[in-house]
Amino acid sequence: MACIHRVSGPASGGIDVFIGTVRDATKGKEVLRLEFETYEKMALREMQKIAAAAFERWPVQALVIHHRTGVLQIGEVAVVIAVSAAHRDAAFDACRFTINTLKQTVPIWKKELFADGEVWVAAHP
Amino acid sequence: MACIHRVSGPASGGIDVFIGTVRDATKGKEVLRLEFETYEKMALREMQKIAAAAFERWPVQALVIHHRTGVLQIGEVAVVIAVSAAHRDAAFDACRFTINTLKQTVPIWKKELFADGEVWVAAHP
Amino acid sequence: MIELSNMQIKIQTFGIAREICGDAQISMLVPESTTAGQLKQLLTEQYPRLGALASFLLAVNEEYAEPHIQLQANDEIAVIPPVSGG
Amino acid sequence: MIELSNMQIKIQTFGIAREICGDAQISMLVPESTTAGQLKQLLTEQYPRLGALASFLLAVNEEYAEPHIQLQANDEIAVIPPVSGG
Repeated sequence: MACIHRVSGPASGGIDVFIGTVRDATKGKEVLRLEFETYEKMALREMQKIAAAAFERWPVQALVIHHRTGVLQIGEVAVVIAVSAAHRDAAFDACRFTINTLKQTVPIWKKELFADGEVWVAAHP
Repeated sequence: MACIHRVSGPASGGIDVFIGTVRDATKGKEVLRLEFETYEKMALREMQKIAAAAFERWPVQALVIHHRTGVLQIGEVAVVIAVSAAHRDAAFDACRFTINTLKQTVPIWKKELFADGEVWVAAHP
Repeated sequence: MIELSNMQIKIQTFGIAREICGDAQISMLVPESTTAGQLKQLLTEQYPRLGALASFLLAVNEEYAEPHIQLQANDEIAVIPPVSGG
Repeated sequence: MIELSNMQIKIQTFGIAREICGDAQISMLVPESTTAGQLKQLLTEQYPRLGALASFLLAVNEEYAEPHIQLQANDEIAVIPPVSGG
């Protein structure tokens, strides 16, 4: 929730926050926990690019991206994106753009652990 | 932030939270503080209708609407909408629908207080 | 036969409508079978500044009222000036 | 004159690529002026399971590399299997 404080200020009228949590099932199969691996230096650069693109496209005041790594249990917060703007449309659009682009470009890998094995998400067609 | 806890659960994968805060200026004029008045019983009914419509249109798991009333200072949180869903698109869409509809239908009135007077927002064309 | 049948209704007012009407609750004597649309007209005549608003609606029993709705003496009626929450 | 000029490059691997390559960092001897596109081909020949992935990209110095980019011996090179953050 520190992410929310970091984007709020007297000139902001709307803050949109996306919180991605660890779901207990994927395609109907029970997930025990997740593991996130990252190429940290490159991930930060890619996140920086997303933020720069968001600031260029929308009148955004502040944008925070926070992503956990390592082992996460069901229900834990994996990612938080908080965007503040004077008006809510910019906050909504920039927040959604940020999570969508993060999922496409930022080098972070999620492994789902099941009772009978594990799968790197999206690895295979 | 209690709103976020109330919508999160093991089956939710995405939570979108909109936080509306009191801006320090409107149309370039400094705002000292806000005052919200409400027709409480009807406001709750209208909020209930919005939630029902959101649940009907999107696969949403939980939805919380919280709106302050009375006097608010600059930077204070006026409204929080938190929506959880298995997938983020539903959370984003339902959250945005909720705040947009709330602003159109829920009987809450905002008065902006300036150094030289006060204005009921949106009252006049 | 000529029959005059009026009823006393109570009307809650909010926001700028409360300031225009001068009280959070006003009473009006109106003919029985008055509709929401007719009451809106009566209110605008009695409080012309209501007519200068961007819009105003009536709520009956905590629901927005269509103009054709007939009012009852014990209805909970409210003047809803343009809302501005959020 | 015939000249053979090779260079040793180090390649970081992540996620499923790390499991396929068997180590978080592998070394390869490649001709100088090898491009990112050519390295991708060499990697797929040496580790056929990389070719079975939905896709994989190379990063050079922490940026996604276009296929025509020429590699240098001291470049920071990484195999990027399909990302799945968020």
